[in-house]
Amino acid sequence: MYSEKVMDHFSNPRNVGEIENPSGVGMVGNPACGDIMKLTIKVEDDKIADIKFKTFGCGAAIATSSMVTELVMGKSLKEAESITNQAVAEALDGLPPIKMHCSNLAADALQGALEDYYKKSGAGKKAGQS
Amino acid sequence: MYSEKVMDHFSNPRNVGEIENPSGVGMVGNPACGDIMKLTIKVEDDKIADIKFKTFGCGAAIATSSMVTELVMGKSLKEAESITNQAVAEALDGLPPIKMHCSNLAADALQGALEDYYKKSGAGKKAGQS
Amino acid sequence: MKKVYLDHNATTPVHPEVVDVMIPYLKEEWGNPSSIHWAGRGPRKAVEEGREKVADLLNCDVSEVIFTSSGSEGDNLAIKGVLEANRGKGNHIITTKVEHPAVYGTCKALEKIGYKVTFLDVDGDGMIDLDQLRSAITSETVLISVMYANNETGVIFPIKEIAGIAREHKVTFHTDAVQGIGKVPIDVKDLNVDILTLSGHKFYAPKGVGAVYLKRGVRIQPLIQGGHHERNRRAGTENVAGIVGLGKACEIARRDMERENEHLTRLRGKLEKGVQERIPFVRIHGQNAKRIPNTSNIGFNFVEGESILLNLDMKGIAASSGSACTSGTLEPSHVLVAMGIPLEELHGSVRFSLGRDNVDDDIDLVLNELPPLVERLRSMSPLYSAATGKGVDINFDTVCKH
Amino acid sequence: MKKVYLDHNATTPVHPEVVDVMIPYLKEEWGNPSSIHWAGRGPRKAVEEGREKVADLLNCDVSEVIFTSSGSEGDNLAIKGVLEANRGKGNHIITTKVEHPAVYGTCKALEKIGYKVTFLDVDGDGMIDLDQLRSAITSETVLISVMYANNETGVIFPIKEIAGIAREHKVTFHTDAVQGIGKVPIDVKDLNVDILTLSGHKFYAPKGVGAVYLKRGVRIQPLIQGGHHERNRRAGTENVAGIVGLGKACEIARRDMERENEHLTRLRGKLEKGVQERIPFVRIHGQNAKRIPNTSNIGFNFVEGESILLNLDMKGIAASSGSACTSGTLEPSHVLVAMGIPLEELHGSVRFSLGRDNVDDDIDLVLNELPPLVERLRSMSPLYSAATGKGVDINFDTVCKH
Ligand SMILES: Cc1ncc(COP(=O)(O)O)c(C=O)c1O
Ligand SMILES: Cc1ncc(COP(=O)(O)O)c(C=O)c1O
Repeated sequence: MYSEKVMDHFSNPRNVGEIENPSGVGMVGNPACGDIMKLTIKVEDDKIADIKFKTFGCGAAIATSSMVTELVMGKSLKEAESITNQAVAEALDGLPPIKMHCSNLAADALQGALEDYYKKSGAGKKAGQS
Repeated sequence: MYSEKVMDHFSNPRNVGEIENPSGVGMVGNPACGDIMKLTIKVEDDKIADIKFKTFGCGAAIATSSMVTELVMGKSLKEAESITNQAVAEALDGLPPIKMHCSNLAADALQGALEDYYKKSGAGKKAGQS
Repeated sequence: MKKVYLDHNATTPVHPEVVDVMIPYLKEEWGNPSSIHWAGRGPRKAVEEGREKVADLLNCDVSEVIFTSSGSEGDNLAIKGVLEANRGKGNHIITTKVEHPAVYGTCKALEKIGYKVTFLDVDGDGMIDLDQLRSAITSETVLISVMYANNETGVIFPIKEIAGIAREHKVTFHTDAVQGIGKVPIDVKDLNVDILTLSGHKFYAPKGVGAVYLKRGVRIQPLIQGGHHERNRRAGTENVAGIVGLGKACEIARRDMERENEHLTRLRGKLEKGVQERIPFVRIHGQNAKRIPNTSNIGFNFVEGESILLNLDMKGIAASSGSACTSGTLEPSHVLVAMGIPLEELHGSVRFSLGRDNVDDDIDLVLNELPPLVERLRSMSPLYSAATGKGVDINFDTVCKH
Repeated sequence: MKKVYLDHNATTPVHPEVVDVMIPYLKEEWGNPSSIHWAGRGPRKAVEEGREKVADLLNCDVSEVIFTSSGSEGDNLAIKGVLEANRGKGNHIITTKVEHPAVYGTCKALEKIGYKVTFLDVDGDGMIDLDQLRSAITSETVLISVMYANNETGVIFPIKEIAGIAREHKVTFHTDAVQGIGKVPIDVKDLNVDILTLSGHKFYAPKGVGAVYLKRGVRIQPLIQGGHHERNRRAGTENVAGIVGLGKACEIARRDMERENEHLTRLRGKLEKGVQERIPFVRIHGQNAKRIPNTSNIGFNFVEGESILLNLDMKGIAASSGSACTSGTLEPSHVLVAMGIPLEELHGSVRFSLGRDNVDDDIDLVLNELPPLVERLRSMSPLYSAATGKGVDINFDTVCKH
């Protein structure tokens, strides 16, 4: 059902946890699949200095959460903004069709965390606009 | 499907043929099953001195024809009159249910032959009535 | 005693290669294909591989294959499924007078609950008239169902033309190809049919498994509702071993069909020639039509079919009269009736249907056994003596009062 | 790696004795049971012997057994067959909110085309209220369908009482006994049900075969129409090998049931006690109801079921979440929803369903692997940190906007 990459991220998820005093928090959920993701980020010098997730959810939900943290760790906010759910799925060598629209919400959580950061820091909606 | 007795009468049918100048002829048919039976009898001294059949039909039709000739050969007309399709089937150790009401017409042919004989000989409808 | 099986249209032996690939799915890989754990993985893969093999034989996409339990289920799914999906759009079905009971009986039953059904006539060779088909189509017509090849006579219908006519009138077209699949090349894309039914046990797969080709975009309502199996088109835990067997049978059919066809055509020719040479008053039904290569329906005038079959059986030869699937009824074959075969001949028809394991010896046995056997039965038949001038002139009409 | 199969409600291994009796019907006795010649005789006898064994298990007459291809087909036959046979007499069905999709989904689909369906509630233990059932019956009610035992929780329904109520109101009563047959003694005469569905692969017969008990005199319309098989109640060439296997499985069930029951009851007790001792925040669903002895549905709060299953699978342990038959949907289990289980717990439910080959070691493995695995997942769960005071207070309602 799941690709090897999905199973790898599911069994050895990267960056699990919650950052204390995060720069931004993103939280999304989908009751149909029973997935809830919480991402916390630490922003330093317009970069994602740290990112951690906690996820309640199926294999796809946990793997996409893990993957998104790996994808943006150390990246610029601009680069982070460009991450989509689709990109996360591709980085995992794909997801079963039924999971694509359901448990693949990690990028949404990331965008939520970024927005939270911009709001808190009064930095405007987009990194480039500050 | 068929009892051993049926198969015996089917493979070695008794009294096949047509009697020349018969005392009576009986013929019955059922287009649904595709059965036609023709019985010819020779009556002597109120007894069935000879009986022969020709049958176009399935295994049950041929076996019942053969059996009926065996049952009445040499018997009195009165005894012959009492033969029913049911009795023929029983003498064959039974027939498949679906064949009971269809290919089991030999006794009807016999009764037809008897009536034909009575008519021709002016002997009245029943042997006893003559 | 030597056994000769000439009833392959009733069912076929399971091919040894088919049995071999099935057994692991009974013994070791018995999991549920829907299970996400280890036990489900092998079976799931097996089902999808089976689907690929069916799709390869039919030349369609895997998503267009629905597994069923039999040809009858497939026919019912196709017919009732299309009608349900077209509720309110029309209630007229067109089919033929020579369909298998799974189509014919289903349509008869639908008539009873208010559907209108046109049963197309066939001519003496078992062939329909495309003009009659065309003129039968109305704005109410939602389904045309015409079999690929007739199970009793082997006659092949012009499916591509019929599909064209159906398409022209935007009517869904189903073909019951149970007797065609595995015997002749059938390419659903080329034929352009919407729905096609096949049954495993007619071409060396086991009983209990079949499939329906459903062209992408054609809507049907499932017959068996429930779980999400078969993309919501047929609920129920998959018959994995059966599906594996069906897949293998499709693979074998593709591989061997051409060779088998030649082989069967030759043997059937030998049988028909031999019978015609040795036995008077016989007729081969559908002989002038295009036929699948394995089927020969022979009418032996003046004798009844079952009594021929019983005699053949006593010699180890298995054949059938009409459709084995319809034994249990005593009605004369509706197929031969529709072809206008007279009662005397129709009741004496025997279907020989050949298969891959038959050899020349088998046919020789039939040609040796059949003539004396038919002669013996004829000598017992009041119709024969009448017809040959050795008895009174009788026929069904003069005798039957039922 | 040691493999432990705890998903017997999804499907069971085929019993070796069952495989053994089936193989001859693939290899040698492949004939069509309807054929009158030699090839049909063995298969015909085998089908009738299989029927006797099913009848023996159910305590009914052989004429009351109809072979099908699956539990889903049986449920569809029962429900649609009764409705069709009662056309014009009424259009109301009563069933429950916890039926298997083969009943539940079928009834939902029937609702869409105009039937009225009452879905009875269940309480927190998964049990219906007989008074609600009684008051739901109207003059329009033609069918009551209540499952014998629930596939997800194992909860057993009071079928005899329900059958009594149905009889009082002259309503036909069907029970889907797919999860009961083979596990607990079921006597259709004693229960006095009209129709009962069973499926072979749930009790060590192969996939692709099932049966319906139809009480003499109860009228249904066939789902699959065509040939005269199964006394005109189910067309299609019989799955002979499958039927032989089903018969054997019934024979084995009668022989071994009592012993198996004790065995399974003990192992399940050990599992449930062990889990409750070792893992906090768990609940056993339906624990207060009467249950079939093999099934345990455990809710692990704060974690999601699939992620537990994947982890178990990595340790060789096969279990399932809800019904394996319904994977392919992502909806939470309608059974647990109907029981009022809160979302957090319901998404974390796992079904362990035991079978005849399970041993103490299997349960020990689960009891060793499960606690750390649940703990690890909980440590990743934002719900757990919230609930245990180590995070913000979140739940489904505050997060989900979809
Ligand atoms: C209660 C119940 N009914 C019906 C079915 C359907 O059975 P099958 O998969 O044989 O169609 C199942 C199987 O999951 C079941 O558990
Ligand atoms: C043309 C045709 N259609 C349908 C069927 C039914 O197939 P099954 O017996 O697999 O249900 C048959 C088999 O006799 C057939 O010959």
